[in-house]
Order: sequence, then structure tokens, then C-alpha cells
Amino acid sequence: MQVEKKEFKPTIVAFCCNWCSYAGADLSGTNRLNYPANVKIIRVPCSCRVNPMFVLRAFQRGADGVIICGCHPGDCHYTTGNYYARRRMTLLFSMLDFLGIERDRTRLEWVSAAEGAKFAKTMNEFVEAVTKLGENKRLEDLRCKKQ
Amino acid sequence: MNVQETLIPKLGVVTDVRIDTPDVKTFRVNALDGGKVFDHMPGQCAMLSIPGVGEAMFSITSSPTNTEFMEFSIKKCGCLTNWLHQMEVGQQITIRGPYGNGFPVDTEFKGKDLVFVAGGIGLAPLRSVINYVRDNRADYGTVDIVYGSRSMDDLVDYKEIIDEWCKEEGINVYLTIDREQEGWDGHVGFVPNYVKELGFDTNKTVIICGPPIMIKFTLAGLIELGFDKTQVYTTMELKMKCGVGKCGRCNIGAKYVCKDGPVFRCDQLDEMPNEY
Amino acid sequence: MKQIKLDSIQSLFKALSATRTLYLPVDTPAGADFKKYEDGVLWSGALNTNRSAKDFFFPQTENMMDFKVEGKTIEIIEPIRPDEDFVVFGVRACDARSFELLDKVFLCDPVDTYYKNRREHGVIVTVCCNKPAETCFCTNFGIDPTAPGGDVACWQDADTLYLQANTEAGEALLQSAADVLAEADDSAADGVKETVKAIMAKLPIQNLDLSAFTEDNLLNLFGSEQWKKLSEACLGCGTCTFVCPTCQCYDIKDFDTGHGIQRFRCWDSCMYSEFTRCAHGNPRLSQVERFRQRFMHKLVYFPANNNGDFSCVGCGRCLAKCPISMNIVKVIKALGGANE
Amino acid sequence: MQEAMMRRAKELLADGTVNRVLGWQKGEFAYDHTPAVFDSADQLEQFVYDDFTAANLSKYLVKETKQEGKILAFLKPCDTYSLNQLTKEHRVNRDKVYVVGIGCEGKADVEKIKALGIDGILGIKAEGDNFVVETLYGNQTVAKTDVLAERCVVCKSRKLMTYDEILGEDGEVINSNRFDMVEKLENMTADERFAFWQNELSRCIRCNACRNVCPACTCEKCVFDNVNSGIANTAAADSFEEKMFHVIRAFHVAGRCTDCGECSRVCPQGIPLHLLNRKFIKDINELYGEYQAGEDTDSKGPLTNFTYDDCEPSIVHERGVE
Repeated sequence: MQVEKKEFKPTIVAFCCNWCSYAGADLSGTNRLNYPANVKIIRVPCSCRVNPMFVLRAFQRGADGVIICGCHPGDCHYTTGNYYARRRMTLLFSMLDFLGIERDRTRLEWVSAAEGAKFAKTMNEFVEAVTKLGENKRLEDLRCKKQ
Repeated sequence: MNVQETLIPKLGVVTDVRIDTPDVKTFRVNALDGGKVFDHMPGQCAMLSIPGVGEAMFSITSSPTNTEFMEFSIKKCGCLTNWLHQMEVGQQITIRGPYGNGFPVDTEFKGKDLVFVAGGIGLAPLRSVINYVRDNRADYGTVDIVYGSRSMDDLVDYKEIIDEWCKEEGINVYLTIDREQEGWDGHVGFVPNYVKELGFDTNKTVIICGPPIMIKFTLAGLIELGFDKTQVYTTMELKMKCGVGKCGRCNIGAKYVCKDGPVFRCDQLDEMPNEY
Repeated sequence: MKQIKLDSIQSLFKALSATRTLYLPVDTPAGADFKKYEDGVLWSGALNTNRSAKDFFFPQTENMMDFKVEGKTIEIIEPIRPDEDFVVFGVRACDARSFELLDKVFLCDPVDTYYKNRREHGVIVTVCCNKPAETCFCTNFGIDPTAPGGDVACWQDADTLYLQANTEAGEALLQSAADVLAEADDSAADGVKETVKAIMAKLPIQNLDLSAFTEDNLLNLFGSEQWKKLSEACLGCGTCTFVCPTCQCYDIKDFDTGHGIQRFRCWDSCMYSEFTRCAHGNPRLSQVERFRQRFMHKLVYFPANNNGDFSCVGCGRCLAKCPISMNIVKVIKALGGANE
Repeated sequence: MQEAMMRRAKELLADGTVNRVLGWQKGEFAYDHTPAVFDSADQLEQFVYDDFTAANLSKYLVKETKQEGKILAFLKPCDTYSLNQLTKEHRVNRDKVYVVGIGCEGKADVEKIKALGIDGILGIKAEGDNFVVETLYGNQTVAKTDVLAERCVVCKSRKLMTYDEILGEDGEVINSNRFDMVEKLENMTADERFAFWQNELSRCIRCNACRNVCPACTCEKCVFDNVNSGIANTAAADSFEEKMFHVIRAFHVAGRCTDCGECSRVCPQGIPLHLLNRKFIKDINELYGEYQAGEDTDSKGPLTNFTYDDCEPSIVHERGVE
């Protein structure tokens, strides 16, 4: 019997800032713009709320890609949060790269509340990039895999 | 017996939840097909767990003579107990045991006059013995129960104490609360002082359970009254994981509380390092 | 007694691994460790492995059971027991003794079936230490490195390995490799034994006075003023515990996999601050108490419960690995009385 | 040197400048020295200092400066970086430490000496570019480069960053090649890097020695010990948890790590943990400007700071090998 190979649909976790990208996601919805349903949005009060551990735990729990969306530099609701987030995530992504984790599994994008179209485009691009990489194998926790 | 049988728990189901005090609830646990999950001796403990939350040791508060179900009086004080307090009737839990040595009800206690001294949630392990003694009344002498708590709202099993224990012949119940309170006409004061005031006959056997500080001062008071440490029993509690003396954390000196305890005679405690 | 030339030792490994999995010490960039034998894997000549051999019977993590929780109901799923037969080659006398000590804990009533199951599936082949180091002090605990025990004991000289079965399982193992083994005189390894004994006699810590560590002396030792000084530099890490062949404390934990709960057990260390912490507090609040617990357990509590056998085999791993070089030998010398 | 240090310690104890001395105590062998606090001239007879006294004493000062009185601490150059960083973070009360800075020419790694087949070590002496190792079987001369601890081979600085007085000679900041190995890894392919770290980190036994010895890890309660954090564990049950622990630990000390190398020194499994820290240091230097933690006590750390025109994380794509 031939088993039909199932098309790989990555699980994406998107940490979205409450003040911009989360609203941007809303806007892209009301504008009927499509982005894949396998993007799971987690609302955070600011992109700088995202602890590096959140990113790792998302991978542990089965994410194939993690994207963090925040306000454009200069527009942070808390004035400077995203500047800190930028440094942190740069170093974290670089470290993951150093460990040999594929670079395209992590991304940081600035998406404002008015950029519904950019949100959808970003997500589409990211999902495509992660789909190309295939399943997350290097940061997986075998216990969390469904048998 | 092997660990496969003991570390892998059985399933129980909560069949009744009684609110005793603002932070103590008593849970009735049955096997899935009714009846008890296992038999036990007074003073023995069981490991209760909610998978994913944690597992901890609790003393079985119901008497072995109760053949229908087991009861656990649990005070809300940590992660697991918080969770347990949210349980409703019908919730399944895992349960394994019984663990520990239990009180020597069939040996040293036989034929003796017994004094029970309890403070707060410390009544939970003693209730098992008290009810066992009540159900085998002929085997034991007089029974005195001194029970104290912070306030009258914090007295565990108040209804049972008033409706059953107080009314039974040969049982004297002495209740006390720490501070004056409206609606309370009983004794006010700390348990150790009350025990001294009551001045029990020194040929009686004493069983104490409560906060460490209460045990310490009650014991000192009893010795002042002329009691010997060999007449006084208490029950201990430390962090446990396995319940069978192998995981290595509940030891006091060379003794494991889960296996060699939790019931110790006070003269035995003297031979153990003071690390509890 | 059997023998095989060292230059054809690979044929022995091949024969042993034909019917079961073979583990043996292999060199890594940082010391030796037990690895599975595959073609071309070389046996390390190191005196001892970084980690002890206890992993084979008491692995660092082990799944105990799974739960499926749905609403108010719980389902318990027991794990499949590993039934792989294996042989551990190259165990030293100290580690071989450690199994006997672990047996006392895990095989006493109630029997730990997880451990017992592994124990029944494993065959131990020991090898006499040719070059004991200054950190070795097994002789203090009645261990003779020239009679390393196990199911099969081996001795090695310049070009030959001599093998002697000690148990039925060992006989069977040697039988399975009979094709590559030659007969040897029973006294063939005597020369090696004499050489090793001569080296042992010259090593520094062979005469520790352990007489003070008795149950009667428990409270005195517990109350000793020395613990504070001894534990002063202790970092509270678990290195000594985890490299120790006899440390057996464990933790039981639940892990939420997202589709069920896994209950597993893993090594734990009495040196860790959280080891005894529970809702009502922690009886061992500072490192002094935790440090004391570890050594009191090895030298007093364990012997009190096990006919006077100390829970140390003198393998010297903690001497080599402790980040601040505090170890059981220093504790014994400080508290042992006549060692002063 | 040892004699001079003992003499000075006794003087400072006698004149009441300090009431305790933080140093190293003789062990069983010639090389297993234990950090210790001495509070009398008598106890100081056990004091030892030689080319095996490697432990960084700065972290002990967190605890010690909470005690009554001033403590004398003998610090090597790398230890002074750690002390500065701890002072900056208000973990150590600098006023309660009397620092005697001691010059350092690099410490010997006893494992490396033993690996050369040298047994029965009784002592060690530095002579120019060599160590003379005294053994039961006579003296043996070995090249320093062969037996120096890894962190000393690529020593970044022999200059004392903070001290109240100096014994011996102060050195200079060295233009070292400590990032060579990081660079080598960066130039590997992602697959090779993954294989490298998988092999190294899989040996981790989660003994926490790296964390507990680290002078930058001084949290009252570590997130990996906090049962409420959801990631507390005493053993890595999956290879993910090994990576998680070391990445997060390195991240938590990023910008604060002085590269003292204690983590790799104490690792019982010989995992080159310093490479993770050095990767962060190298990235910080390259992306946000040269920064050396522990150089001073008042500058802002790179992760508690920013500029408006910092690079975007996508810069990772432009660097090194995919």
C-alpha cells in the first residue's frame, strides 16, 4: 500500500505587540487579506516582553518557525521597548545560528497597526520560507511530538 | 511488594468535598468501582497526585474501620494543594500507598489511656486513630482530646467533634482557640499551656500532632508534668518523592520518614539529628 | 581462564556484540565515557570514565509512566520495559562494587522493578586497573582492584587480555565468544596482579581511618563544628553527586507533552537548594546542611542501614572533578579522628 | 609569591585593616587547592598560592561582604574583572573588600599535565616559557603552551582592573586571539556547527557547576531552580533541554560575562562552554562596539543600552556561513 505523503504545513508562532502588529493582524483580517491559518498569534504587551526563553519554548512545543512583530523603531508605546528587543533578538538569532539552527526559522519584523497588508505579506513570506526548511528537527523536543 | 506496584499509582475518584475551614477541605476518595482503593493503618499516608501538577504525601484522616471510603483533610498551602482545592466531585486523582509505619494501635496503645493533642490541621492524622479507638472501644482506656486552633473557624472536623466525639462516653474533648472570639464560650489560649493546665495523669500515653513549635512546647510541658518521652508519640512530615525510602530526601539522620516513620516516639527523636 | 591477544581484541568485541549490545569505555575529547560498540570503535585505556557505570542500571532520566487526562478522568499508561540484553565491558573494581551498593537500595523491599529489570538484562565484564592513580582509594572500602568482580573479570598485560568467568551469566558470555578465545593457565594473570598490588601499596590515600564513622557516633559527627569550614567553599553544584557511582537520589517529575503527561524520574542531588524544599519550608536551608547530608549519608547513615557498608567505593571521581576540590577524602581526614 | 602573600595577609590581619582573608587552602595533592576564608595567622599556615590556584574568588565576595568587617581578597587579573562587574551590579560591597591584586602569568591545567603522562605531581614552578613539574620520579620540564589552561592560552588581559595594592607585577591588556575558535565555528556550515554542538552539549549532565561557579550568575533564585518557571529541572530529559539551558544561561550573562573561563574550567564533562559566552562577546563587539565587561564599574551594559541606528536582526543572514 502506498502511503500518500502529506503536504508539510509548518506551525508558526507569531509574538505580536498589542499596540501595533496585533492590530495590524486585525486589519489584515478586516481587509480580507489572506495569511495562512497555521500562524498562531500570541499577543504580548511589547516586543520587548518576548523573553528569549519564549522563543525556545515555542520551538520545544512544536513550532517550526517563530516570528516577533513589534512597532517600528521610534513608535514604541513604551518609548524604547523595541530598541531593546532589537538588540536581544539580534543576539539570540545569532546564537541560534551559531548552534546550527536554520536562520530562516526566526525573524523579527516591524509592523504598525496601519500595515494590514504588510502583516499578511510578512506572514506569507515567512510561512513560505519555513515550509521550504521543512519540519523543525534541530530544536525539537521528542517528547512533544505526537506519535 | 515491588516498586512497580507502588510507584505506579491507582486511580481514585473524589466522591465528596467538605469545606472544613477557609483553607482546609476534606475529600472523600473511592476506587473507580466504589469501595476503598486500599486498606491502611491509622497514621499511615498516601501519595495523591494530579498528573502534570505534582504528587505529595498526605495522611489518611479516615479510620481503617471505615470500609466504604478514605478521607483526606488537606490544607491549601502550595501548588498541588491549591489545585486539589479546586477539585469537584467526580474528579479522578491518582493515589498510591499506604506508606509509613502508622501508630502502634495494636501493640503499645492497647489497653492504655490515651491523650490526643492536636493543633490546626494536625488533627488530620490523629482523627484516624481517634475514630479507630472509638470503633474498638473495649481495647483502650480513657480518651482525652485536646484540640486547638487559631480561631473557631479554623477547627477542622468541628461538626464531627461536637456531634459525635463530645457525646460519646469515656471521651473528654477539650477545645481551645488562640484568641478571644465572638460566639466562642470555650477555652482561650495556646495548646501547650492548656495541656499543662489540664495536668493529665502521668500514666497516660500522649499522641501529638501540630505545628513544630506547638509540639516542642507541649512536649516540654508534658515533661514538666512528669511524663516520660517514651510515653509520647508524634508524627512527622518532610518532602517526599518516592514514599519507599529510595529517593533519598525525607531522611532525618539514618531514618526515612516515609518508611521508618512518620510516627516516632519522642525518645527516638532524641537519637536523631535535629534536622526537621 | 581464557585469553586473547590485545591486537585481536576487536574480534572479541565483535563476538560479544553479535548477540547483545556491547558498551565499553571510549575516548572523547574530554576523557573517556561508555559508548555503544560499533565497528571500529576503540576501547579506551583510561583508568576511569567521566561518568560512572551506574547509568546502565539507573539512567539519568527514565520514563515511568504516561497519563492521559481528559476532563475529570485520568488514564494511566504503563511504559514498555526495555528488554535489550547488554554487556558492559571495561568496568573497574570500584564501579563493580557500586552495583552491589545500589542493589542494597533498589533491590530491598519494595523492589524497584525499573532497576531490577535492567540489572537482569546486563552482564558486567570488569577489567583490573593496570595503573591506579593517586586519587584511587578503593582499598579503604575493602575493594581489591586486582579482583575486580563482575560476571567476568579481566586482567591485561603488555599484549594479552585474560578473562575469568565469575558467574553463570559470565560463563555463558565467554561461551558465546569461545571461537576467539584461547585457554590460559589459571595463574596467567598473577604477574599483573602483583604489579598492581605493588603500585597500590605506594599510593598516598590507602590508609584512611574510618573508625569514627559509626552509628553510635552519629550525633557527635552531625554536630561537629567542622562542617561549616568544610562546606565553606562548596558551590552547591551537583558534580560530585552525578559523577558518583553510588549516589542514587532521584526526583519524580511530570512533563506536559501537549498530548499527555509523562511522569519520569531523574537523578537529583542533595547538594541542590531545592532538594528538600516543600510548601512548609526547607529543613536544609544552607549549604552547610546540604553538604553535611551528603557526607553523613555516605559515611554514617548508609552504613547504619546496611550492615556497616560505606556508600563510597573510592573511585576518585569527585577528587578529580569537584570545581573547588573539596571531597570525601578531605571530609574523612577532618572528621575521622586518627587521620588528623 | 606565596610567602609574600602570607606575610602581607598576616600584617593586614594584625593591624586590623581586615578581619578575614580570602584565599586558597592546600589540598590532598599538589594541585587540588580549595578556596577558603582564613581568620587567623595560624590558619594562614594552610594558605597556598602557585600555578595551580586557578579558582576565581570574586563570587565568594557576594556572600563575604555581607559579613561583619572587611575582608582581604587576593585577586588575579581575571578575578578583578569579575569583581568590578559585581560591584557595578551592586552584588558586592566594594568598601568591605581589601583587594590585593596579584600578577598572573597563566595557570597550569593539571589534566593537561597528566595527559602528558606525568604522574605523582608534587609541585610546579614557572620558569620562563616552561613549567618545571616536580614529581615523585624527578623534575619534568614542559612547555607552558602545552599545559596552560585554555583560558590562559588566549588570555585577554593581565592587567589588574581594581586593587588596593599590588603584589608582583601588573600586566597589560593583551591583544589575544581568543575569538579564533568562535570564528572557526562561524566559518563552518550550519550542519557542521549543529553536529559540533550536538556532540558537545549531549555530554552535559546538568550538574550546574558552570552556573554555580559563574561570577555573573548571582541570582538569589535561578530560573532553572524555580519550580514555577516551568523549566526547572535537575536533568535534561531531552536534548532540547541541554540546548535550552546553555543558550539561556549564556544569554542571561551576555554583556556581563567577563570571559573569566570558570565555566569551562569546572565542567566535569569538558564542554567548551566559554565558546557560547565568547560568541555573544564577539557579536556585541562587532555590532555594538567594543565592550569589555568588568573594565569599569559605571558603564552601561550593551543589553541595557541601545542606539537608534542599531542593526536589524536580519544581519544574521549577512554574516558567516549559512
